Amino acid sequence: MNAPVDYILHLADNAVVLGQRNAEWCGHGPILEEDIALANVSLDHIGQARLLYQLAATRMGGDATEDKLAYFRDETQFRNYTLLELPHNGPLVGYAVSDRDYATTIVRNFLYGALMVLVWDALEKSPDADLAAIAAKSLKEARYHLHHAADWVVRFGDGTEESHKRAQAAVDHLFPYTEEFWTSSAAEDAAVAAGAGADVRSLRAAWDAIVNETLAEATLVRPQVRGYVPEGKHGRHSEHLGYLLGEMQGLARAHPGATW
Amino acid sequence: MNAPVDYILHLADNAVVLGQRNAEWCGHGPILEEDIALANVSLDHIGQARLLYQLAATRMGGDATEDKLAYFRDETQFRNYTLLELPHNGPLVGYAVSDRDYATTIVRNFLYGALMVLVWDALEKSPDADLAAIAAKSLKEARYHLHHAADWVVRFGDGTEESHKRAQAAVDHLFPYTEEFWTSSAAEDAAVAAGAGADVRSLRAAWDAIVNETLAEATLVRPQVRGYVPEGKHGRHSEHLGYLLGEMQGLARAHPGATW
Amino acid sequence: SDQEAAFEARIDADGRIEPQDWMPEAYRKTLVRQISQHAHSEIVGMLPEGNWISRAPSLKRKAILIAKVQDEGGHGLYLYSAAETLGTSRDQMLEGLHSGKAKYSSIFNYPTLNWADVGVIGWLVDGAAIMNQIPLCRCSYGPYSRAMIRVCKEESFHQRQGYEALLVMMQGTEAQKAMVQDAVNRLWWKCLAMFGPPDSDSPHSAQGMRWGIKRISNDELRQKFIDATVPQAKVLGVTLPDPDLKWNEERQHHDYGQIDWQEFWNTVEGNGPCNKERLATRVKAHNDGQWVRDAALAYTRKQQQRAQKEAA
Amino acid sequence: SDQEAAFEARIDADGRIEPQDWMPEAYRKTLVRQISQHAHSEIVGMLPEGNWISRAPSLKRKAILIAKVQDEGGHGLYLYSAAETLGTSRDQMLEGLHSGKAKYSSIFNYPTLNWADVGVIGWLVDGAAIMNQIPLCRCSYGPYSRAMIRVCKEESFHQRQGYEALLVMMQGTEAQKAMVQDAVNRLWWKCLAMFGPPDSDSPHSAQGMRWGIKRISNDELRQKFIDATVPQAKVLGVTLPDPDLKWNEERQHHDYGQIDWQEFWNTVEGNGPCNKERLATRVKAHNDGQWVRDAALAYTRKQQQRAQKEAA
Repeated sequence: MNAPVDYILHLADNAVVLGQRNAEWCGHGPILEEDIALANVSLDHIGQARLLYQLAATRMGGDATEDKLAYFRDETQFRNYTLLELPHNGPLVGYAVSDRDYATTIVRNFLYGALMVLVWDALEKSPDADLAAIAAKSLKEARYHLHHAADWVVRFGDGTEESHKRAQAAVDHLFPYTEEFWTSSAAEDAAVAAGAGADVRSLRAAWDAIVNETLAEATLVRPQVRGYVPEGKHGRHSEHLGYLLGEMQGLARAHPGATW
Repeated sequence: MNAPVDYILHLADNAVVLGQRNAEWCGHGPILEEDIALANVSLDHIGQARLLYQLAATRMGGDATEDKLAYFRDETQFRNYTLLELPHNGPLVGYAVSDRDYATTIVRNFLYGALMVLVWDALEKSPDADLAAIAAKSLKEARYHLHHAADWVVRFGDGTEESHKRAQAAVDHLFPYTEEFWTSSAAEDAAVAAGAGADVRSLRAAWDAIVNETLAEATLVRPQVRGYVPEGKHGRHSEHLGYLLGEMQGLARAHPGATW
Repeated sequence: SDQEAAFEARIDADGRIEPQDWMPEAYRKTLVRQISQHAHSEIVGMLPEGNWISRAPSLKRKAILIAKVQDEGGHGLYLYSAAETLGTSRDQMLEGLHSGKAKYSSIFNYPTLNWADVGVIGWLVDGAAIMNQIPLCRCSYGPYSRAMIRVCKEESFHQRQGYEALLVMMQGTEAQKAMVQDAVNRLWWKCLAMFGPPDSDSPHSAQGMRWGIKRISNDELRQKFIDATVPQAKVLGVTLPDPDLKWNEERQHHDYGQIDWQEFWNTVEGNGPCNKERLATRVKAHNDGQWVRDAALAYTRKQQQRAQKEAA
Repeated sequence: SDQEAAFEARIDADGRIEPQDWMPEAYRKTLVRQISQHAHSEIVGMLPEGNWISRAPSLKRKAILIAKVQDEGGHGLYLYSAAETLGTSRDQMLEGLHSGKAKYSSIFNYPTLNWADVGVIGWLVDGAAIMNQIPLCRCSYGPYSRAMIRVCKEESFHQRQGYEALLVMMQGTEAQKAMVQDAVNRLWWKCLAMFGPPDSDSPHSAQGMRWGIKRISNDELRQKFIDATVPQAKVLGVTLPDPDLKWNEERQHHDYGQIDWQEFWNTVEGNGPCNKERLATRVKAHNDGQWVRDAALAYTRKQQQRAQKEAA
């Protein structure tokens, strides 16, 4: 009845990658209160990742640890949604430097937050008691994340002309990546089959409702999506994850035996 | 009569770090011809670095190789001028993302190029025959680099109002870092004492002449400089080198035994 | 008309059309479209490989890669020049690229995800490009044919370099071998699609053949590429990810599986994994560089004015 | 005046001045300057430590560091609030910071060059800050004193966390120990300078003492810090980089070497290694965030208008 380790790693990788991204605003936020809020969101995600990696490590046994899983797995082993690894700007290749765009950050947190309030809510009832406990804690956090992001989506969409334009551009840029939510992966299928995971596809209507309602209030248009569907949860990522992990893992890997 | 290894490493580190920075423009230049020119400058620097590291490795013996020296030395072991590791933008901390500013790139290449035409010219006459041979080759390249950069400094300074402003800002930002050229380091002193190195301080007047002439033609003002003098060549760098080396060395370090 | 007859006669005699020669509008348009598309491919093609310059695992490979990407810029440069001889400016062509009207090779809309991608691009992508381009060295339009001779020569060099880099990796650690196989798995089918849709669906081919702009059909080139690549893959020790790939004794060619044309068209239409990133990156580089180009222009004008004043 | 007499009497009785109370202009100005400078230090101080968040070597340390930097933002927030009770807006104070008129602690103008810097900032920089700040918990201005009580409590927690992180590293590999020693070597003297110029050169102190804004002299605090730190360094196993540092039996204090005041003033005047980067980064964050703040304001106004319309 326990969720498979690969499924827990998928959840953990999502959390750590988005945690890493959100923390990039630390010291650079548009207003001090947001600097603090984003740090808080990041902290929640890092905390979720720690609990999930710890759970996975325990179940894997051997010499697996939280940090081995976060720091010593390669890009192709990471199972996060591609959406979460994108930098905080519009569509640009990995080595095209660009400023952080807060609209992109907020819209991503919104799209993912809308999913995770549903996922954690489902997992809270999982027969996998360890996972259910993590879900219960994470659900409260996800609700705050969604609330925070949705508030800003509305302010941006219904704020100034510029903020509307930026928010719509971020929505257009990021929406196609949400298609990955609804595709199946072996880890998710196994978790659902074991009765311990959330069937994400069954949450699509609820996600649509949350997203559509906020977009409508924000006077933003939900774009038509077609074409390529990202495959981050299968370990095939964008060009961005390599840079993110290179930075995140570099120091730990330079001192493989060390305790910190 | 040979130059000490530390001195060769200082020259090599300068070349590899600036080569790495200039290559960051590849695919992102302001005009195709400049994209190609910057790649060329970068290629020359990487080529210089290779010859210098090879020379150092031969003299060090043991298992030292060109790539061990470039990829497996830590930040504090790098002996490049701090000037060369700065990103292509104005004064911003390392994790403040910002766009590349071509004026910064060009002014840096100019300030360093003006030094290196003099250094390589002096080293061409070094009794260290291996180093002299590298210097002879590098001198030709440095002359081109200086010519290319100086041309653009003049175009920027005497171009549009915006280009003048950007060029002056880059000059103001970067000039203080050139103070490091004129301080002494153990490696340089030893090289000079051995009669095999260039006494950089003796080149200051000539450097001033080159720089002042071009700045005058560009109608740019040379700023007053005082305060902190960078110590990159002593292994104490800015916050930027860690990021640069992390990216540059990450893949090689992830596969320590591999041949490429 | 006489002009038209002379043009046709030159074409029939396998002669070269030069910029000052009369040519039909459709011929001119087709060439501008094809040459600028090719130039754009070189420029956009700098990005996926450029992605690995900063992380190249040895200085030698870094230098080779920078030189290669620089060559691509050079190809772009002389292809734009060749197209300019047809009366279209580089700015006009760039405007076509940036607005999304002009196309570039769809292969560059896939990400480079590990270092081996660089080698595989050299071996397979450049290999496929050469197959496509060698016939163009005999193209009827003089400047294009001369540009292609130069391009093909350098591309062949790149292809050998790419293959050599992969050979070294395949003699290396398990992780290195896995990288190569992973890159081949991701890129193989995209390379086959580079030859364009099956002959049965290919719209422009007949007229192109007639004008000597296109000389061999898509399917023929694709077959040629596969037949050439299979033994190279064997030497390398990688598996080409196609269970249907096998030698057909009767045809004296390799049979191969179905290409996913829907995915191909998706990407051509702008909805591949990296289309938006590639294009936005080019647009950003161009926009960010506006002040540099303005400065150069302003300075040149000032210099001219000064020269005139002195002369006066 | 009566007001003045009441104020003086309150000060003499070690009572608290509250926002609504009358106070001399000089007192108000001194407080605004000191509190905003302190708030700016918290905000700018987020940058050197923030520099290592993305690279923290374990998730636990990453979480601790994010939480710490977040706390600094929080300190900034309630210090700005305390200063606002004196009639100066946050925007005005930020304008002072961004224009270079207002100062912040010079220690943040030095770079963080290895991971151990994070621990050493906790142990020594926060340690020195606490020494400076504990007397301010009894400061005569109520809102400032209450803010400082909260700040000091959290700073003490950070200091212990920093010290603990260093203890772990000093029990680790040679490379880890070398990092700690390197960080201590770079930061020790800067920390001693944090207490400000010697009492003999310190301009504002007398009046500050009188008003209960400053309660212990620079040199006394510095000595206290050194005496407290030496045994901690011994436990840690690091060498404090001062050959003159030794216990003086007679004074019952540690003697110590000469601080490089010229370097200190250089940095205070804006010419330290990172002054320009720190300030430009804050200015950029502020400017880049303008559209966000504008959006929030515009939205609030729209909401108010809608509410008024409905009410009408």
